[in-house]
Amino acid sequence: MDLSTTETQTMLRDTLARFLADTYTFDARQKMLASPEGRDPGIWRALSSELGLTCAPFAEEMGGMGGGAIENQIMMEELGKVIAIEPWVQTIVAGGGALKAAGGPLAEATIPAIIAGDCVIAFAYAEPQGRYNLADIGTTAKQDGAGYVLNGHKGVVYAAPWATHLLVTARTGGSRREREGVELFLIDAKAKGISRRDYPTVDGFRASEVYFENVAIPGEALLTGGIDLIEKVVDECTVAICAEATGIGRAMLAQTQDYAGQRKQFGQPISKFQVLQHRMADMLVEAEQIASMALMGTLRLDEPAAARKAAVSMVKAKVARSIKFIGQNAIQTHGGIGITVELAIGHYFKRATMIENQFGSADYHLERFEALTYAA
Amino acid sequence: MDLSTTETQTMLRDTLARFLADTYTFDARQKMLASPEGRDPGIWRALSSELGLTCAPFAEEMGGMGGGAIENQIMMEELGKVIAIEPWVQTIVAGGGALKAAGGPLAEATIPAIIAGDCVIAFAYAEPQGRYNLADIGTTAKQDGAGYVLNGHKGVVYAAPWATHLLVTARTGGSRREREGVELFLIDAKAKGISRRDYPTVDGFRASEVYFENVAIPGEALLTGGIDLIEKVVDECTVAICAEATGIGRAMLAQTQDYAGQRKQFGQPISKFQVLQHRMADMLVEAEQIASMALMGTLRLDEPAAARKAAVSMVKAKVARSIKFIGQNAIQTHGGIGITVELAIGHYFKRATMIENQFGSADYHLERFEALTYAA
Amino acid sequence: MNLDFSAEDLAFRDEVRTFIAENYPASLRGKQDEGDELSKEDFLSWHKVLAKKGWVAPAWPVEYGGTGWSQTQRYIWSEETARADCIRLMPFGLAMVGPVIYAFGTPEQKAHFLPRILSGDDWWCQGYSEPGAGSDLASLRTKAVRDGDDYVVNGQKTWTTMAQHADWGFFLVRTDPDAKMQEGISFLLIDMKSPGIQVRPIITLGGEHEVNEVFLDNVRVPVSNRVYEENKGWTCAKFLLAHERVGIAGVASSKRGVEKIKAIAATEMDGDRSLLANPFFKRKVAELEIDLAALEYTELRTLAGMAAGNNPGPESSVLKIKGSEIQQRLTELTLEMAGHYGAPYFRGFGAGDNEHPIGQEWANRAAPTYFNARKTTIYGGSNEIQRNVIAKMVLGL
Amino acid sequence: MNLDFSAEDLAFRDEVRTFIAENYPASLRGKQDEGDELSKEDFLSWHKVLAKKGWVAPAWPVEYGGTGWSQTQRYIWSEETARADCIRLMPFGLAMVGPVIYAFGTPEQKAHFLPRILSGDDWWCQGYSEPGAGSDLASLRTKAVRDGDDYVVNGQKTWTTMAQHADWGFFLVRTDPDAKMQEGISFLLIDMKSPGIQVRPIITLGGEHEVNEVFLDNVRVPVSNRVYEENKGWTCAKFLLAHERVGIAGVASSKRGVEKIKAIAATEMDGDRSLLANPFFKRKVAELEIDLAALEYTELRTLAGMAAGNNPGPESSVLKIKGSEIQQRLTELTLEMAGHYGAPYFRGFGAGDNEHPIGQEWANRAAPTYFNARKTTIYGGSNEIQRNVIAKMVLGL
Repeated sequence: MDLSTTETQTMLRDTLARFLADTYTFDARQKMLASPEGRDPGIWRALSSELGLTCAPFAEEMGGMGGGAIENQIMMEELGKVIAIEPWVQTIVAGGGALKAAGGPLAEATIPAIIAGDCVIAFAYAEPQGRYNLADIGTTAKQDGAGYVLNGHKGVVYAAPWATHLLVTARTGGSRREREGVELFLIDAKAKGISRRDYPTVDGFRASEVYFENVAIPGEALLTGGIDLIEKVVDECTVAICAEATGIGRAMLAQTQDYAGQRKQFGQPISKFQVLQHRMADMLVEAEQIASMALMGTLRLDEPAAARKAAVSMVKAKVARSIKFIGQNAIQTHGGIGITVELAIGHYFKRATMIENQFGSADYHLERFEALTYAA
Repeated sequence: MDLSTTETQTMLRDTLARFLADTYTFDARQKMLASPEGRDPGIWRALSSELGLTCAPFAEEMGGMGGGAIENQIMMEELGKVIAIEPWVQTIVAGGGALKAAGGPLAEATIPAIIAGDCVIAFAYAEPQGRYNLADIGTTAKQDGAGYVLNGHKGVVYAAPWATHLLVTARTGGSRREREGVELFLIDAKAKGISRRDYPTVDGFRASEVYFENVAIPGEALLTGGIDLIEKVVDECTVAICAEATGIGRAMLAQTQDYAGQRKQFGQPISKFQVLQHRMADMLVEAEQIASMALMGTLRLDEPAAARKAAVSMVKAKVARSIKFIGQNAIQTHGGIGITVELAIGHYFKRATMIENQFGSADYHLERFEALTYAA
Repeated sequence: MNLDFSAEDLAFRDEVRTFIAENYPASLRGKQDEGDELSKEDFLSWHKVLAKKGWVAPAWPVEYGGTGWSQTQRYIWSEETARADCIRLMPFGLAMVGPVIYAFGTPEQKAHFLPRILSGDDWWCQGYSEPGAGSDLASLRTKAVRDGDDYVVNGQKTWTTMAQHADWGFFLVRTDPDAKMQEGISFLLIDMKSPGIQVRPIITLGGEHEVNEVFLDNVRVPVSNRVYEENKGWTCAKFLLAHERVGIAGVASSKRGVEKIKAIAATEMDGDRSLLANPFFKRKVAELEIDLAALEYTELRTLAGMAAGNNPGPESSVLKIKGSEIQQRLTELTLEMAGHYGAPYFRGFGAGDNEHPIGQEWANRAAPTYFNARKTTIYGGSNEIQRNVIAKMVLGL
Repeated sequence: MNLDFSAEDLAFRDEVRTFIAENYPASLRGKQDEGDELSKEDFLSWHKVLAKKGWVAPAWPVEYGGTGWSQTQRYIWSEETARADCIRLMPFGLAMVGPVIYAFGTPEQKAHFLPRILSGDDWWCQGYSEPGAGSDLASLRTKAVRDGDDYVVNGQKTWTTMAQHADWGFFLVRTDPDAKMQEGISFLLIDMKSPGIQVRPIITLGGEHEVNEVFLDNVRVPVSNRVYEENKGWTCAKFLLAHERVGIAGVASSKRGVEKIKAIAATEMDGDRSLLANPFFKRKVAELEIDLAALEYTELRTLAGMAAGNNPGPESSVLKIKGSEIQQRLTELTLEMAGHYGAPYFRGFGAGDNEHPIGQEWANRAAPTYFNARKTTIYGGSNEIQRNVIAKMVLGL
């Protein structure tokens, strides 16, 4: 058992933290959100080609640093602290993770492009009817010669308006909700027959409804592994946003402490009221538990599928509730100003709220944990 | 809509309250519990023949005052305030209620004896395997000529050691958990073939395991109505202990206020700590809601079965949680002294805890409410 | 004690139902069904229907334009309007300044303002909170200095709901700078078109423009627009706060909210079962419904106490606490139902985009509504303040 | 970063398992299985086995009799003892006064007391709390007045666990009546057989005699039995409090508790399904298990920090708060499982009544254990005090 981090990991964290402190101020972020594209593409460029951070979780033979889940955890925690809207989860964790797991020529060609910042990926796994069931897939990929033809509708695809590639789940066979026949494809986002409806999300990202109409894709677009691979990738994404929640939770607590120390009511800073002191103590307890669960998720991602899924579901169920507790109490402690767009805290709360249900709600994960753990 | 009480009802409450204040001091109650019989039978005698309170919920033609559920609510609230161990629920609410509903010669003969205090009833409805399912009955009542022969085992029969009669549920037909075939009987507690294993309960009552071995009972012992009648009677008992919880909850809050005002830490009464002030405010909120739910239960007992059952389950589910909240926080606020036998608060907490699950836990009642209200 | 309606009450209920069915503005209903934002005119359309009928202010004394209904009739009225999903009328005139004026105002103030509140001619806003003094009303700093027959008012108010539409505002201002805490405060009625008043929007998390900052720069207010005695405005404020807390329970509207959630959850699918058939979602709805029943009976008990002549006292804090928590839980459940479709953000979509076929209609505003509802435990005296009130006024701690 | 055990660690684990299997006292196991109360001799039987093996005090420095195990080995030890359902050793000597003596004691004190703690020859109790000063340790009033080479001690202690068995007690006493708060307190080791000491039982809600009042009437204590400097006893107390909080998380034992509940719920029937198949009961167990995992990883992080040279600081309050809440929830679930059979009360049943075939064995003490467990959020610094500590020491509020 060893919970210490390497020097390289510490350096990665410091590099990213310093960069974000300069570039991701509240005002700068608000400006990005309000811009037509909804982000500053220069940031991603800096994270990749300038600072070389995107290479951290990839193998050395692909041009990476040989890292993995721990590096993603470190990066996501820092991105969370500034509620960055960078597509790290979609591009590095989902796209990069799927390619690493599937291997082969597509991985060899794409991973260097990801590291270089040239390839931005959106993860199109959800469908309107499916809620959180990864096998509830109506989008079809019909074999057509050596390739496939895609038809269907993917919902709420984060980062799709920014993406060069789409990581898509589609059904090559089997019926709705059947695990068999669901496959994962990495395709060109500009392929003929793809149309999008773009919109902002409440937490500051851009996302799309993505429609496929007879989209012809090559056979090599298939990342072998089926639903098992998809579940593994989604688990990695889930743990990544739990690490993000660690950063967000701690930042919300720090902002609340700070505000409570300055804000006066009844002649004293509200931080002197015991009820608020205990509330912030409880927020700290929850923030520590988020950190603990993100760590557990990170360390158990390599376990066999059943153990990994049970562990990740424990993590997400707990994190969803803890981040809600922190967010709601941060807002309550701020009072009215907390629900305006004027202070950062409200924007943290919005992202925190979306994390609750992203990649599965607390109830979904509790049910998955129970199904895996308590034999009927 | 009219929520006012009559003068008679106010008088009943005052009479009982005055009597209990004199007789049911903490020391007196402790002495009752420690006595061989575990109670002071003189109290029941006083409630019935001397003060004439037992007649309140019975029809005038039976020698009663023409009252009903509201009178039981009032009495139970006052009994709760002193955590009385009198068999009001078992004798008046269950026994009396079943007889009122069934009517006939047995009712005409028995109700005056109840009113006079000569007949004390224990309600033997639970069985070891059945949890809270009233139809999960293994005890059999086999027709034998004009009468029946009872065989079986009833569990945790409150007040059985004190009872002259037993109100027993038994199966005349059908299989385990089938609603059809479950019937209610009122029998002599001393009938041949009945044996008991007596014990104290954690909340200060006496109870028994009751075993029936070929107990011959007359045909008139049957109170016609089957499972529907049993459910009605149990609902009335459930509402009665929720009224009891009203008294207990308010008493626990008052004791906690009082203690917090006297107990000093860090140089001031602990009632000055805002965290404890807010906790007691929350206890008041819960205590008020118990009172509200007991009222709702009382007023809706006369509705058709489905509506009544849904309402009573709402009431019990809420009361179980609220009384737990009050009890746990009363103890926590008292600190160490709260978990000793030396102060009254601990004894209130024990009774409050037993009320949570008596006549069905919160989960049982939530499930019953849902089944009745949300068509699948 | 019983809960049954008398024959007269039942007839009244039928009359109310028929009236609503026949008179509720169709354009308003349409916008509500679409989930569109409501304009000032939308709010006024229903107000004016009720004003014409004489039903706009059931709680007011008959002499000032009230309906003279019994507590039971008023209970029926709020049940029926919620059941029919009628919008809630803006409370600032009808529920807030109106009662203060008829309780404390001069004959001239009553004669001038009350009819215009009833008719809807005046839209009111409330100038209470100040930056740096949210729940701590007594520490306010907006000053009014006497100058002849006027006060000259300087200061800043915040969280002023719907001030962008307001014709008039009722303001708490400090008239004696040396008095401490609640002393030295006066209650002024201010024409929002007065020179020196500037209204600046505050945008809340869901993108709504509901609240504002109001800047007062040498605003002249005739002394005749002061309600009650100088330096005794706290009396009016306290009167209003206790009344505000009763209505704030929002039982009838939350009941309607539960029904909406049940209706959606019964058709929204979660795999091969409806969401309402998911035992854990169903359990949350059931628990909410039960808590709401407990709140309803607590309100009934409070109303019965008021009918028996008691004022709504600090006990109304219980209604505020539980009522606001329930309102928040309703929005939490709706957001939970929305699943992935809680994320898309619709405000600011082009006008040509009215169909927005992204997810279900009801899901479109689930997240903004959830964010917005966080205010319910903050405003009207935060729930922390309510617990202080219970601790001090009810429990005597 | 990884959680894997090394080959050496795995070999150590096997050694521990084998040792426990071969050496855990059979009579003790029997009484635990029956749910009987344990006597002083029962507690000592396992203590003495471990003392003989040299494993009784893994946390102590090797020079005083510790095992020299790594953090991982100590983690394995606590996992394995919990897994095998070994009783917890009494902490008063081993975990409390022992560390104080080796950290602050004189050479003579170390030489005399430490070996007797390890061997189990001395049973210790803790004289901290006083009537009127529960969590507020600094306000204590028991006085020690110097008289030659002795202190003369007068006062009263309460909540003294297992004092009825104790040979020695460690007491906080006031040696300077004029100093305020934590100043002027000294840490004394007192022979419980000294004249003037009287121990009176306090019976707790489940009928247990675990705690006592201790009256000290002119008890003479040699000055050589004072640990550390006069008036500096608070230093020892603080040292001990922080150490106490780490152990108090009780992760390994709560894990065992969850397993027990799962085993019972899997066989206990709820209608035609097992209780563990009741979705709502299952959910409560799952939530508890998840919270326990979060606590475990929080403890691992704290231990990793300690291994990196940090002292267990105020962060250990997090462990105390969540650990105690989880311990309580375990008893709540057990009582819930017991159903009707939570009510029968068994204490004081005749000796001939050992079979008590009333309900299931495990249900017999469900209610008393639930009542008793309320203490976990009260003792060792109440959870309110822990929140104060976090607010002040960690958050700096």
